[in-house]
Amino acid sequence: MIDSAALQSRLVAACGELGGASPRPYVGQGVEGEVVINVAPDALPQVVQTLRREFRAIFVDLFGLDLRPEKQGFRLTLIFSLDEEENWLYVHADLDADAPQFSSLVEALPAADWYERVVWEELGVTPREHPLLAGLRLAPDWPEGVYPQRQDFRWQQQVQGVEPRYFELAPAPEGIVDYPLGPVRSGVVESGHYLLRTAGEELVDMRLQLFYKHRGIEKRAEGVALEHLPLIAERISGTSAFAHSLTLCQALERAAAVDVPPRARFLRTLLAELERLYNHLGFQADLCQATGLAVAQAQFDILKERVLRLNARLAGHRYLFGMNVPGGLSRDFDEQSLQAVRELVTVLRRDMETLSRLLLASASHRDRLEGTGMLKPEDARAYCAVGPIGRASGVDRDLRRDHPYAAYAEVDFAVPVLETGDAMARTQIRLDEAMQSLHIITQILGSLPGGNVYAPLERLPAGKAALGWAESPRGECLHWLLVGEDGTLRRYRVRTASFANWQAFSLAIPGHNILTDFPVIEQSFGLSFAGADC
Amino acid sequence: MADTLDKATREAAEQLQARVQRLLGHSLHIRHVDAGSCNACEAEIKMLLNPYYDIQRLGIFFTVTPRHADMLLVTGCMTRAMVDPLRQTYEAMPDPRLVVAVGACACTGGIFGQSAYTLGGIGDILPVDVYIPGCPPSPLTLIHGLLLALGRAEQRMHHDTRQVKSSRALPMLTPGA
Amino acid sequence: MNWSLVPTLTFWAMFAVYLLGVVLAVLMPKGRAITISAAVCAALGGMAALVTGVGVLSGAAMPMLRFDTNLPFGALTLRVDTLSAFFLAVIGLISLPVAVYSIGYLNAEHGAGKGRLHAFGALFNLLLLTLTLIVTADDAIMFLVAWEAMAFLSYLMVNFDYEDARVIRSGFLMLAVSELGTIGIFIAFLLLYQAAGSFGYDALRAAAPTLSLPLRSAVFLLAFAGFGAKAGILPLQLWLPEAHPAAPSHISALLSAVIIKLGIYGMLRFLLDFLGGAATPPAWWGLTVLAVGAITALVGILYSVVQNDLKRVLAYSSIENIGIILAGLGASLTFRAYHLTALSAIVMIAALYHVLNHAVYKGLLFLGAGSVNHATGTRELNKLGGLIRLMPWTTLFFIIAALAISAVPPFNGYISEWMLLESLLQSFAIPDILSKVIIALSGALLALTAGIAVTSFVRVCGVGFLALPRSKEAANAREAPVSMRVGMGFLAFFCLALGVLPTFVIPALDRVTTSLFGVSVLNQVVPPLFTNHPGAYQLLVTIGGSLFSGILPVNGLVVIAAPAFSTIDSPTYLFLAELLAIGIVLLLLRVIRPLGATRRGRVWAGGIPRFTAAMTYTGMAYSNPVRLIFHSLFRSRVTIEASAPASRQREGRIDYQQQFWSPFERGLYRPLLSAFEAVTRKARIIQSGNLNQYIAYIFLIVLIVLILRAI
Amino acid sequence: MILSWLRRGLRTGVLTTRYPAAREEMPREFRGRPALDAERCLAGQGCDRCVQACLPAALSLATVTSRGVQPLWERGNMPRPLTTISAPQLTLDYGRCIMCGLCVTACPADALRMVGDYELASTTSNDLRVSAVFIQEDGASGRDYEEKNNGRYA
Repeated sequence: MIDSAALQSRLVAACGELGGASPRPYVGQGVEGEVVINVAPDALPQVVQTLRREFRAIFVDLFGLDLRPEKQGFRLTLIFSLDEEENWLYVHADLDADAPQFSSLVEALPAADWYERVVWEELGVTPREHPLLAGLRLAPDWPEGVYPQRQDFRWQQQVQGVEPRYFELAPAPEGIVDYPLGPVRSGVVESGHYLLRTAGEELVDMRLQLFYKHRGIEKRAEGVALEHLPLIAERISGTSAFAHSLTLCQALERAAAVDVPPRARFLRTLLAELERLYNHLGFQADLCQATGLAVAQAQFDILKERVLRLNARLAGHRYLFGMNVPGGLSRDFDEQSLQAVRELVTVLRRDMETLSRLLLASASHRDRLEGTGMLKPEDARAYCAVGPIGRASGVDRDLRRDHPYAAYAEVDFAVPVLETGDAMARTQIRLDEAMQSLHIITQILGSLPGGNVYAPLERLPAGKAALGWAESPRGECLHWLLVGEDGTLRRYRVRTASFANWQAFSLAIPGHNILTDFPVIEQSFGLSFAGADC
Repeated sequence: MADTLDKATREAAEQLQARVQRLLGHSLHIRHVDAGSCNACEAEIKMLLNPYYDIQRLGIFFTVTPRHADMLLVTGCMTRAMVDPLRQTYEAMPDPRLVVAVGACACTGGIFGQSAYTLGGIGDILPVDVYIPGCPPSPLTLIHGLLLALGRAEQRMHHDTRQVKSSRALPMLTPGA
Repeated sequence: MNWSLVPTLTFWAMFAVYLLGVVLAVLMPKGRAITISAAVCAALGGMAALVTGVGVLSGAAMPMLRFDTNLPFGALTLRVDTLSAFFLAVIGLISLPVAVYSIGYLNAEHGAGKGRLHAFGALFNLLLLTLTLIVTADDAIMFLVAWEAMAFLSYLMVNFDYEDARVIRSGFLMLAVSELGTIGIFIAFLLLYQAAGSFGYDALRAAAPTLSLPLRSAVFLLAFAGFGAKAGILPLQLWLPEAHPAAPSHISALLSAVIIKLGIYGMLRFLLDFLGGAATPPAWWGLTVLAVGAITALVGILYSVVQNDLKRVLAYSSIENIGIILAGLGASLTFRAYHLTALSAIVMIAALYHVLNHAVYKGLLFLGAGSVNHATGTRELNKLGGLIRLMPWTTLFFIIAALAISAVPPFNGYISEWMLLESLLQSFAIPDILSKVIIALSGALLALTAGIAVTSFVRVCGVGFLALPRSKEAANAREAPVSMRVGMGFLAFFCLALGVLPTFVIPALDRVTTSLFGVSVLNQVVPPLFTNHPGAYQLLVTIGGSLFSGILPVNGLVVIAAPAFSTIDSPTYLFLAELLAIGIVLLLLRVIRPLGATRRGRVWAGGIPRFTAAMTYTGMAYSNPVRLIFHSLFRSRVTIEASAPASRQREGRIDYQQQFWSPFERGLYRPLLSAFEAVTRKARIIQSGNLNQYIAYIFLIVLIVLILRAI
Repeated sequence: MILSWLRRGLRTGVLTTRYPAAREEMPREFRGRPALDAERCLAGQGCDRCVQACLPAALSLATVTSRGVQPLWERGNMPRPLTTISAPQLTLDYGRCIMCGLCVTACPADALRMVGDYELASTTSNDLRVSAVFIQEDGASGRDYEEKNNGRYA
């Protein structure tokens, strides 16, 4: 790791004439060693450009914080990943308490679009020159001017509904049909609305309307005792529950500067990979359903069910809820359970190899995937796509390797990356990743240290802040939290992998796809609505 | 008087229930709606179709359009934005129709409860016939719940108020503490 | 009174009424009076034409007229033989409702000036007059004069909206192609005249067999191409989809239902009457016509299905139907070449039946399109929709015509297409393998055509009339006035009648083919109720094949499409069965309905707040799969333009365009045109405007002549 | 290719559960539902640790008060019309419960444990509620019990 103080001064020097400066002491002091710069709100676009160009900083999050109780107005925080330095960079912009605003970053950084709309809608901070300031996550009947992310808003507050406002799209050219899909649509799926614009068969364009399921998780967590937080984190996205609770627990552990016992780190890695496994197996099953390969679907579902049953045996829960607690794990596994893991890994390795071989040789399956739903590498980069989707479009990032956590630094694994960006690439990446997961699990089982799985956390003081991260099966997920009084939470910020990837999703639609490709494209992204909507 | 009326209503309701179960008992088509779940309930419902549980062997099928559905299977804590779509789905279903709430969220709101964002369960929006608790309910729980709705399984959970006599003093109880 | 003379009287009356119409249209003082008087005269004339035609076809005396002139080419004669009578009946059948329709249409359409109405009324009657002259002319001069008059008059009629530059261009294109065709027809006549020495049809008919085969073939090709230009065969169809939408709708109806059919009339006159006499035509004539017909049909319907202008859809579909008719004619000629006269006559009956059917339903479709245009001000399919609630009558009539053109029983298109396809299957009777293959292939193409035709008309009805209105204009549409509805209703009635009672029509058609082929096939096509072979048809007789046997003026109600291995059908009984089935369903509904309470709810569209017209299928979207499948044929160009990714995410501005070339435009006419332009540009060097140079040219030519003489 | 898949499918054999014809056992560790052993519960002594540990407030502690009528639990005794009797009542609502097991960890008396039941569905929400009322045999004093559910969902 590069000396962060030196990096800090380089950054301040580079951004100096643009209004960058060292931060003064501030609320939500992060973890030692992280790099922070303070920037004037209007200099943000230039600073962001400089950071991306000269420091290869990768944008991961943007959110606002209501600091009016401290008489500091609002604070906008941008988080960048410095992959080469294995560090995180925070860019702070202090905004006026009465008329909070900043220069929109959308031109410099297209991915900032949704983030800015969230800040605008929920915190009442205006990104100037944003091309379209319309509501994003709040329900259509939510009254304007009620900002839930401000400190004075309570989670259980009554919010009287107003006349619903639905976002009107620009009319399509003559002859184009708007094909509405959802929110209640095919099969057993989550709620979300796609408006497909087709010229009949050809997909010309696609609009997204997500956030039907916005449950206000960030607000829900405020004021909750820290030890209860994993319960909330698990329910951000039930199928990435372990990754989310791990992210949260790691954030709390970093804030408390607690070293988790090695056995807990190793077992966390094991469980995280089991979660990845069942997700990737389920992904293949769903994709086979989309392409009509029923037997293959059943075969992958069988493997998925076996992993889920193993989860139930290990964790007492098929989706690994309740495993992570701040400071470690809630239970240890005996040798018998580990033997069960070992046995399943052997079976999975054999079966997955066979199934992958058969799958890749099935012409009817490949034909539907190849060249379908192309996400170009430049689009993936512009919209900061993460996880398997990013890696299928040439974004060579993986938090497990670039910012190692748990026991990932101690195991050996490869990160598959492809440049093609089509549905086939996304499938291939997940097949490879699942095999890597087995590889990791084998190593963990071979080198599992003994000892405790839990180290108690001391009570965190108010104002402590930390970022936690983990590579969920769908990509990088980040939680940032600020501790409040009495061991409760003051502010919870969740950036899920799906939120980052949904923006890129609609870029994969126009072009050479036809209407019947859509289910395949949707499945090949395998995005979670719950995660994005949270 | 009120008692007899109640009895009559109850009997009518039971007859209706019996008729619904007779009509749908052997082949049931389900439309699922996600009203704000975390996706774990959906994952478990989807697992009902895998070879381990194979719910189709019980004559239960999932259908795409509510126009063909006999049962509405609702998951999630009833977010504000899903109220209208859920109502529309219910309206689009032909009679007789059953509503099943899946998971703690749909039953009562779960950890989300009633808030600015959520209505806390679907009970205020639709008449619920069967509650399936759990977070998420396992596939076997789901099968039990579906069969219960069809009158093909016994209900195991019953309301119960136990009385515990305690002869000990209440050392911890101090008014106003 | 001698019924046999009625046609002669009505024939005279027809001319009188038309001329009266011209006079009245010029003299009437008020706009409304002009329109009504012209329309009434045209309608009466149409009625007279219909009576004349039907009269002759049912065996009355053939009316004749002779004007002796002092001109070198002799007398001008008119004669209504059976072929003429058939076409005269078609003209009458269409012009009658078209005239009635024009009362409401011209009133509502355009606040046109009085002068234009005068001209229009007079021209309309004159045009109808020339049409009747064309089909009744009995000598080449009369024919050519009428033909030219028709071309010019229809040019003027198309130019009703002469303010629009595109209309002028379309009209001019029509005239140009027509003149090109006339040249061919003229030469064809001249070649025959050379041998006959007279322009009278009798003489031409007698002289044709004396010509050598190459000369006869030349006549065949010239006539085929010349009349084909008018009929709209490939690749001379260029004018048709331009002129039809440009003209007022009732003129489009007339163009499509009648005028292009005159091309077919001319071909029949030449190929079957003049050339078809004693000497058998070589097989390649028929095969050529068949192949051109089949390809015309397929290309026509393929272009029809991708058009977004309602009248263009209909215009391309006319090309398709001309193709089908030509395929029938070609098959007939081919069978004749192999001396299968009966089969040849049967195919011809089918083709003639199709001429009649197409005239009726396409006339109705154009009138319906006119109603829609008149009510909404647009013909763009993508802007229509939801008209079934606003214009129920127009919608009903249009759908009847659409069902008819899609060959759905009990409407008329079904019977002729079925007979035609069945007779093409008879190609096994031909000994020559190549002819067999060509006929079979053409049959396959026609079957494909029929399939796409259904697509095309499901699309037009579904997108244009069902769903929700896609524009303000469509949402404010009002039902057409009574006169227009009467005109459409008349044709809709015939769509049904001609489909349900084919056994009443076929005897009349059989008279036409009898005079052309010399044999009657009536008893084969409409068997006298199987009484001849009760053994073979015992079952049919038992289940009611002999119903009504003694009562009807015709053989029976059963049609056998082709002599051997063919299906047997009775559209009449089928219709009764359909009525019965619908009745049973309605009855069942009445019985079942009370069992469950009915609940009316919102449209289910996945739980979205509003279902809007933008979410209903448009014409372009419906036909796009066809375009994608036949991409290599269309070679259409699609441009999708979306703004930069960042802003597209939000605003949703996209641009999508499809560009079609009309068939042969890019492959044939554009290169031809540019080559022609290149040549003329080169030729301009000759024309320098310098007098000395011109003198030099003369000198040069004189020199060349002298040298030639010397040699 | 289809044949390979078919062969694969056929070779897999029958995996399908026999449930509901035959019961299936969940793994020992499976958190089906928390079961309350009211006899061991210390709620009567003022313990509310499980209630504090429960995020969705599936466990709640309330006071039932009986004023002027013969309390249910004293059937057979002589009515004491003018007394007020209060007792703590612990309610466990399975409809709210997320089966996290934190209450089990929190319970000092082992009155709560997770069991592997899975037949949890019910036709009424009331059937998902079990409760225990803790009365004192010498509880005639009738002291009001402080409501201790912390006001969540109240």
